[in-house]
Amino acid sequence: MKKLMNKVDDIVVESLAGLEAAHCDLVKLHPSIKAVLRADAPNCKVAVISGGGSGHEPLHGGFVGFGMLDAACPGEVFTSPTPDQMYEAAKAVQGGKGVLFIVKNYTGDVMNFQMAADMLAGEGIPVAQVVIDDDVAVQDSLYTAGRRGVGGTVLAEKIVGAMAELGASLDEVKAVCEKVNANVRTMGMALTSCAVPAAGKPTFDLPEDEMEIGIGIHGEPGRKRMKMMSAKEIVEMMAGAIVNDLPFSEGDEVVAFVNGMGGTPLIELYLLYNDLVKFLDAKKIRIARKLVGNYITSLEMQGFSITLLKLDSQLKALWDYPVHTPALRWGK
Amino acid sequence: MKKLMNKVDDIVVESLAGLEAAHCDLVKLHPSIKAVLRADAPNCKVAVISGGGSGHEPLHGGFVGFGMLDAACPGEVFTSPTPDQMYEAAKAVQGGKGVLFIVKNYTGDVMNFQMAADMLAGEGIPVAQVVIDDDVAVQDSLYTAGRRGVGGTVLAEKIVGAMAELGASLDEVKAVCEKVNANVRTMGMALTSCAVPAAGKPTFDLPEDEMEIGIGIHGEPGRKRMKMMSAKEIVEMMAGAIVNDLPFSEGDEVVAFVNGMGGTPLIELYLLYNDLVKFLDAKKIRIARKLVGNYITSLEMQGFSITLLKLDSQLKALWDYPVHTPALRWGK
Amino acid sequence: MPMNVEQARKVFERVTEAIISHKEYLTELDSAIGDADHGINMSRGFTKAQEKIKAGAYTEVGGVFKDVAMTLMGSVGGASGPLYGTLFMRMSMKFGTKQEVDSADFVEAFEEGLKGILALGKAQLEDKTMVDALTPALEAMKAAASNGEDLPAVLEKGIASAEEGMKRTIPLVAKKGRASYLGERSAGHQDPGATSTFLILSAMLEGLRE
Amino acid sequence: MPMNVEQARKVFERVTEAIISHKEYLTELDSAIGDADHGINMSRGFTKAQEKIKAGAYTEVGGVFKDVAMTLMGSVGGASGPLYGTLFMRMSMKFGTKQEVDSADFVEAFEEGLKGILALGKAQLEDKTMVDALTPALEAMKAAASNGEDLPAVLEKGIASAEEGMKRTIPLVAKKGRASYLGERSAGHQDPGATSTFLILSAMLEGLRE
Ligand SMILES: Nc1ncnc2c1ncn2[C@@H]1O[C@H](COP(=O)(O)OP(=O)(O)O)[C@@H](O)[C@H]1O
Ligand SMILES: Nc1ncnc2c1ncn2[C@@H]1O[C@H](COP(=O)(O)OP(=O)(O)O)[C@@H](O)[C@H]1O
Ligand SMILES: [Mg+2]
Ligand SMILES: [Mg+2]
Ligand SMILES: [Mg+2]
Ligand SMILES: [Mg+2]
Repeated sequence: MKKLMNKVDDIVVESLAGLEAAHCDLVKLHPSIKAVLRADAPNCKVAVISGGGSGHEPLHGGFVGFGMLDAACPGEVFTSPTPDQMYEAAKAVQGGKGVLFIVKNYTGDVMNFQMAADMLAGEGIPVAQVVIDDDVAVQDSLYTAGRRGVGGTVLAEKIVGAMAELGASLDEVKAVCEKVNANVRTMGMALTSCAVPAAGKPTFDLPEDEMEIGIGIHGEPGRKRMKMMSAKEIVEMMAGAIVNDLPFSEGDEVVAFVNGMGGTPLIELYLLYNDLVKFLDAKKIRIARKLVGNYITSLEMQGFSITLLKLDSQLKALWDYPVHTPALRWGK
Repeated sequence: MKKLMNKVDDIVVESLAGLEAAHCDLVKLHPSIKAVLRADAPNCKVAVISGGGSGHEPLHGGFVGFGMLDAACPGEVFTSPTPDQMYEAAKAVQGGKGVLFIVKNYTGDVMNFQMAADMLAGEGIPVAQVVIDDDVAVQDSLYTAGRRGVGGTVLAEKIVGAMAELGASLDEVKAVCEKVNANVRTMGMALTSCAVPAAGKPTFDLPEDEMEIGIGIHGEPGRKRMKMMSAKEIVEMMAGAIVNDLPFSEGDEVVAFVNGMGGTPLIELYLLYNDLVKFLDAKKIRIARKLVGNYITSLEMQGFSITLLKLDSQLKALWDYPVHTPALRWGK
Repeated sequence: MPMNVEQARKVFERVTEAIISHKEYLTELDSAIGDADHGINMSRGFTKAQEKIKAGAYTEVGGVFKDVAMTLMGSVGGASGPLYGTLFMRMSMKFGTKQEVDSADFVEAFEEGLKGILALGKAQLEDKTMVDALTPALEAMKAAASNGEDLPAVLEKGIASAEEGMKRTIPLVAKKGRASYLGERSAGHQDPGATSTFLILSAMLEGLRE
Repeated sequence: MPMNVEQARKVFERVTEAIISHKEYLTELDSAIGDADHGINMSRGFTKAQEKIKAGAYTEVGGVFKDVAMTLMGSVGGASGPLYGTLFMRMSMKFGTKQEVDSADFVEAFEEGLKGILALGKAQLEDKTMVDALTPALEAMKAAASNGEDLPAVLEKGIASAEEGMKRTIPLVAKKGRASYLGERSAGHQDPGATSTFLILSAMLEGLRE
């Protein structure tokens, strides 16, 4: 394992310092805890806060700014942040209209955010939470941890951030987040493993001719291992599972999001997008909006995920609303 | 070697089709040759055209659009495009004010662009060329192929594109491009090799504890192989070589560009940017503008490059000018 | 032989050493069915907790447990941080102002702690989590304590049962935590959290016996 | 024995086969000191050229060479595309409207072609490029042709000298092309372009002899 780093324990803080230095017009770091805050917070709007393990950059810190997040709380690599981070970040950016936590569905994240929410509620700050669980690779069940939160989180943060920017109430902002979560589905795969810096070696080995299907974003093994296939076959398998799950049907308008896992070159992502367009064309599902690039990653893992979000006019308008963050920018 | 692809010979065209599908508001493909054209071309302005081997995405196709390129001509992976591509692309987008070719200094690119320029000149279309050669890793000499064109190309395309958008003449646009080239320096390194799809395996092997310093963007071996060092040491070595070369001095204002080679996660790029900020602070060189991300890549190679461009007020204004392309966007 | 403040400090010193020396092992287990960080998380947390209690002045056993709990919650992250944090926090609360705790106190507190873990994580027995080590450990300790055995003897029983519980996680298909995403593929691997539970209890006994 | 249109077609058929069967080898050489595509580029170009001339109807040898040249320029890319394109284009121009070319015609044309390569690429001898195989090949062929030897015999001499020239590139430090970026590290590797030159000449002779 080779990493461009200094001391392994300092990766997250040094990277955050770089993010702040590069984007000081948009973000600032919290003075005492690990959190990326919007430079012009607090605003008199609902504060939208997310967070989770590091190693998924630009998620979440790269999405702090106008029209998206007010704060992001990064944990260690692939490790949920601790409650004090969300608590302090919320106190720093909330402007009296309440706080929405966007939480990816992992046991650790859910528990740590819950603790922070309890702490804030104890001080009379209104807090709502939405747990994103869009991963169709995981069988859903009341008796398990449920589905993971993956690519849909990026779309949720964009849309919910716009809703908050427009001055909506905490209930309204929460409702839009739930609507996104109800209408978004994702599936991912990997060609290679990533290596957690502190672990010092790849999390799993994958033979030259195999791939992991149904991978998450933490270098955790996927649901099954298969022989390599063509891009077209992979896209059909993954998009097929997504479309059947919601289900998406003829005439639906969607955001099509092809996301790289960090180590996949853009030439491949656009090639995959091309196969996705063909697949959705055949199903008469219309791509009304798109996103192609590395937005929710697993360190240097090679692989990708497909996310589809069913749009209505409200979600479309919120998607188009201006956004200005280190990693996502339009209309401004 | 695992790639997300269908037939190896179709990678470039399928990826271009994906780019067009994703960004049809900005770009369109040429009907008969491999070229990415600005959707609203021709315009009554100087046409700025670049091109080169594929595998460096988003360069160049991702930079076609308002305020940057009018056309990009992609060759096969790491192989210069052929003269007919530049010839046809120029004919399709030029609006009578002439054509500027921005050429990276590689023997193949230089010869193929030259042939296209001759063909266009033969038809009375004014053509100028600027060869970018910003790589300080390569010793310059009249008797060799000279320095390579690398990261500086991205900055040149941005700035020159703005100049053309403002309605400058071909001579003026060319002069700005030459000014950028005269004031920009780059150095790169790699942790891993990439694999040319048609070759089917990594171009070189690099032991677990070594890195290649002075790497180009084609998976070609670098100038020397060294034992791994810390990010700080690597940044100091590379930025030191850059600063001494121009030289950059106390009080200079620069664009600082930390570029990933395709397989380097953003968490590392921001960490490297943090080390670069410290290095330049100590030298009292002021970062007036910045760019951090994967902009000129070598397929899935892990590694990065540092580019510094000395700014004056003209270049700064051109840098800030709005740009709207698939991969670079601000102010619009 | 009850446990006093000094012994509680010793107990966590040994626990920290055990976690640090098993850092790679726990991470390895987490690589197979999780995200390769359990050893890293636990080491980070206990190293911090150790610094904290080394510097602290305590008059009550609960004070030591509370500082450990707070530090774990504030530095481990992940699933294990809040869970172990809750265990020790609930234990500290149950210990109240006691300057010494005997085997009955300990078991009572441990039961409270486990209740906290169950409330927070909602895992059931055989979901392939730390609960599969904690639950049998509690049962065994309860029985021993009600027979009037002293704390070391009680812990010894708990450790033996925790070890069995830990090993019984191997064939299980995970229902909670990250391993659950693997479905059937999670079978055949020992749960990292159940393993750290066993290590913690073992190290506690070591610390007590010094 | 001069070369007519049919033989010219055969010649390029053999050249195409030789390039395709050495695709991996040439790419391998280019991996060491370049960007691992020389075999790929050349195969792509000659495969296309082969399709073109197979379908074409020619009355002049120069017509075959011209179509090869145009196809290489329009499909190879990289450094080798324009260079080999220029070689065959200049040769075709020199052949003019000849329906057959003898050894003197061939050598004269080859000299023109090499001049074109030198003008375009500006390489000198010992810069570690295809020029290091082309130049000695030309010298040897010139000598043989002026002795009145026929085309196969002339080519045979050219091939032997090209091979020597190709091998002499091994210790050289590259001054032109991508390998020059390696500086001293380029020494110890055979130049891919010099190697393809040797392969092309060898295959030409094969085609002629059929
Ligand atoms: N809901 C739960 N209830 C009890 N224990 C759990 C639960 N979810 C996970 N665990 C335990 O946590 C361990 C994983 O801890 P760790 O790797 O530190 O956190 P994460 O899974 O967030 O990376 C698992 O091995 C399991 O024993
Ligand atoms: N300036 C030059 N003059 C003559 N031959 C050259 C020159 N530059 C490169 N070559 C030849 O081209 C070969 C490389 O061709 P190829 O790999 O197809 O192109 P590229 O270097 O653009 O990838 C080199 O091995 C060398 O023989
Ligand atoms: Mg974790
Ligand atoms: Mg090439
Ligand atoms: Mg874990
Ligand atoms: Mg090459």
